[in-house]
Amino acid sequence: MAALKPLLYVFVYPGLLFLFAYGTFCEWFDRKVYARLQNRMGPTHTGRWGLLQPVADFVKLMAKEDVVPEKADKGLFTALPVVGLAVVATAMLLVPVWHVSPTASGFNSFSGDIIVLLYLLSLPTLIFFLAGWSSTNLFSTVGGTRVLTMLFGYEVPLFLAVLSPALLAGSWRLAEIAAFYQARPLLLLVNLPAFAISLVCVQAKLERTPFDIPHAETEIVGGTFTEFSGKKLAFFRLMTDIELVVSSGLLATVFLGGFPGGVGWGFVQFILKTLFIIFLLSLMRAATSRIRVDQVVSFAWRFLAPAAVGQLLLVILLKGFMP
Amino acid sequence: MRIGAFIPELLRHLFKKPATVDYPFKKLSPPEGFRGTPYLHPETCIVCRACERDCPAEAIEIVELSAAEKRFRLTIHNDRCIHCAQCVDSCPTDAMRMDDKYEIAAFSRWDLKAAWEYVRAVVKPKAPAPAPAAPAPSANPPSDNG
Amino acid sequence: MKVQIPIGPQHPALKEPIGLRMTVEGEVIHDADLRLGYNHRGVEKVAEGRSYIQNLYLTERICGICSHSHSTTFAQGAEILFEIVPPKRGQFLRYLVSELERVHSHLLWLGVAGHEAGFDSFFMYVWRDREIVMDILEMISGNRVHYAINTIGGVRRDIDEAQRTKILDLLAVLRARTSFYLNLGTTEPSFVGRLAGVGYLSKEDAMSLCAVGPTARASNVPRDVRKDDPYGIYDEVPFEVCTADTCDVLGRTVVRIKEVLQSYDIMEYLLRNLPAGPVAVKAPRRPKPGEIVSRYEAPRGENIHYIKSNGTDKPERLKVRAPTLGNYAATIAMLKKGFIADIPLIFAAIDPCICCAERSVELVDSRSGRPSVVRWSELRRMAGRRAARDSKKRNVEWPL
Amino acid sequence: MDRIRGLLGERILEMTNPAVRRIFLTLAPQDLVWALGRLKADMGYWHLSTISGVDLGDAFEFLYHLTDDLPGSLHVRTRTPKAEARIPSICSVIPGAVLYEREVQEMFGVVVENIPDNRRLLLSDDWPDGQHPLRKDWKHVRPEEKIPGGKS
Repeated sequence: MAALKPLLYVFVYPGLLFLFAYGTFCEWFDRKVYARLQNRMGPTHTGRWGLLQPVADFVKLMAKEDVVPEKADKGLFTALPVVGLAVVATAMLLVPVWHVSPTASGFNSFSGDIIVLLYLLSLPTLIFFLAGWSSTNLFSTVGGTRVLTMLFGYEVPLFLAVLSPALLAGSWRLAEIAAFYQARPLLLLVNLPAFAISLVCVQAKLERTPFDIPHAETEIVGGTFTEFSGKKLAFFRLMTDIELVVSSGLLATVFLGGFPGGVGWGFVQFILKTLFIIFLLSLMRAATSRIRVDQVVSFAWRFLAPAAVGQLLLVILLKGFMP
Repeated sequence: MRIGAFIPELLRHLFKKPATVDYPFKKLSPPEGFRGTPYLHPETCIVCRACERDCPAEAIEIVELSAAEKRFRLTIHNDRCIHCAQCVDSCPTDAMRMDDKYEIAAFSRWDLKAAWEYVRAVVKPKAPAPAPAAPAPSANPPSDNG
Repeated sequence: MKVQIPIGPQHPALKEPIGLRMTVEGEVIHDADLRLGYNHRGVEKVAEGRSYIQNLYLTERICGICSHSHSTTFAQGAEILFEIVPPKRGQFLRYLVSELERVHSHLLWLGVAGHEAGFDSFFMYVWRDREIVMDILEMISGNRVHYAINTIGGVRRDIDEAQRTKILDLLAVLRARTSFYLNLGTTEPSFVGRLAGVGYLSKEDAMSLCAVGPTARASNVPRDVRKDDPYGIYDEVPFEVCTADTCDVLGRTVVRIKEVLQSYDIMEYLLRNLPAGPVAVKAPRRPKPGEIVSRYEAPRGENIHYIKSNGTDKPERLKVRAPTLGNYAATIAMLKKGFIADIPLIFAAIDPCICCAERSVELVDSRSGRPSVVRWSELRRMAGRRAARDSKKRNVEWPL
Repeated sequence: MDRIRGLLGERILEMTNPAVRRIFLTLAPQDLVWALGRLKADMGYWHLSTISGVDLGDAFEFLYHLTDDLPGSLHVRTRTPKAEARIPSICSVIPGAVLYEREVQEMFGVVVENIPDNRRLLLSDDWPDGQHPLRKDWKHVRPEEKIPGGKS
């Protein structure tokens, strides 16, 4: 039984199976909200309310012809989607869903897992860059460089913003941070600026409008994904969906007090809180226009980074006054 | 400059009825006077060939089947038709009309051709013959009926 | 490292094929070159073999968006050659449709600009409200795109009283929405950040490179054929020429939205003062020999048709200059020193209508002169052969 | 009109005014650049709308449609024999004319002297040399339309 439990974690919950189902659901939710905000319908006909549309897209892409450019680095080109999927799926194991107790640590919850999780979330960016760079297409190359340029903009503010609640809680373990805020919900208000900053940064990390610069279709066609097709593209899309789930799970853990309450209630809380964050991200996507890559970097360093540092200072001061 | 200037408008529409229509399942009806596909009323056609001559797309073809019987065949090549309704305007006897169909795609161009075989009608034009159609019917043979 | 990026002939930023070749260094464009000719239909040659009434529909099909403008330009010219004057009510209706078309074209452009800047919500909302104009046009003329309302000597359809009041009501709705978009387009920071300062075209350049339409007006060149050379009813309708002095894409956006607002004024004037009477006069079949230049302010700029008649029922020569062709030279100037991210916006800012600009020669099959059906497998083999032949000629080598 | 006459003087071959606000002016090809320069500098005719060419049978006629801020437009006409068709480039006066000159060059097969850029504009790269579609003797034969399938 003890050996079975990790396997269950990896394959069923919160591992691959759950992630696939919930990731596609989140994509559906995002698309539907985005469409409704624009007074459109969104997916309607695949499954009830179009719920199966992302799944149908995935299946269709899996069945499509897979083309590898002649000049591309074939090994890298093929490996990247799989590695990317593995990375984000691994990251999900660290998000403290109901199975983690705040006291006992295990293979998926240990001191410092917030840092590991943040690093695992940085990896997809590098994978996108390599994907663009390895496909040798001009548009992909431009997209790849844009990915890296943006990374230098948003990564530091994101780290600072996510670390400030951890600092206040005095722990580097996600489960403990969540437990700390469950005990003192009012302290969550202190972190509201950091929450806003990290929402913007996560939006940039997920490459959604206004930060969808690396695959801005009107400028550089498909950007990093121009040359990807078939199964590889399907994997990349699934990877983006799962990254959306993981990042919103991380934000919900750190800023919204985690998911207490055992199996049932904790699960419901997980769904509600992540959907709330995805709703905010969708709203941001609908309300803005894409900006230029130079504007991203200057925006991040002129506004986001100072704000994140200010938040950190606030937390340190508060911690000094707190008993 | 106002951050999030669009957000109130967006949220206002979140639970409104969508502006789009679930097309193949629900359809909007075209307004009155919609120019759909031309069709012929053979009872009133006097074979003046005004439509054939004025058709910008050369989509109307009139063939005389039998001179003695005054039988004609009028073919509308809907695969070429540009739905301008000039034939309706040119027709002196109101024999050409437009329906309001708008889903007129077909799998083969042959399925789009419509033909009528009929005997020439002897109908007096309602109005005194319209100016463009004034010359004798066969004075201006169509350049080519392609 | 200088890299040549091909934008087109097939590219998501382009709605019609055109070849733009950008030489970029990093994200900055150093040089731009243009290749036309992917969209030929040979309208000018074909027009020589068709009667005037057929040419009316042919000119309408020069462009899909400003279809009315070309047919009106042609009809205006032909009416002078035929020596007829359309009745007042017909003229009012003709220019009512022409202003409706301007509104629809500018709203379309506004949505496309939003889309090119990645502002999809803006795009969706603008196009939703553009449907109102399309519905009005469909109600008046019976079609959404090719209105075919013109005939030589007037218009083909009349509107009744109920339609007139309905259009006035809908115009009020549109006016409110357009003001909202003007406000939104100039206040949303991410959108303004994308538009302001992009695609600079100074007044001197705009003049020497013969820019037309909103592109010129945004560079503070008050050129508008409706004012400079009033045709039809424009000498009696009060309106203003909108200009901006920012010389960038933001200026072009503002000019277009303001023009739309002016168009509402014109349309309300036309509808409120609609005279009674017939809408068309009969035209003879053959015009007098002669020549005429007909000018018209299309949504994108000045349309000019040169018609030469030789006394038969077919024109001797029909020369069409669509506004987009006049703006290409200016576009090249605007693109230089811009960012890659600005290409779609700058290019879209002239509101290019490529099929308008290229209309000269019908291509059957340029290689062999006979139409041929190529099998899919054959096509793949040809593509493979071509790739094998051309792969060494690639001017960008993999740098690592 | 009188101002134009005063400005260009003897070099005007013909000047007509067939419609309201339309002036047609005929000049010899060699006077073109000079005349357009004078018109631009002194009368403000800075905008070239387009160049239209007409095949008259044994000669080509080119019209330069000019406009300015004043109402009306000026159409400068020039003729060149078909056997040796040459017109000067006016890009030195109006830089935006290059596209129209390229178009005229390939459509009529006229040599535009000193044109800054004489590549093809509209015709495809593999279009045969010496074929100029808008000449009257260039006939386009419409291929017979073949519709796949058939009435069975």
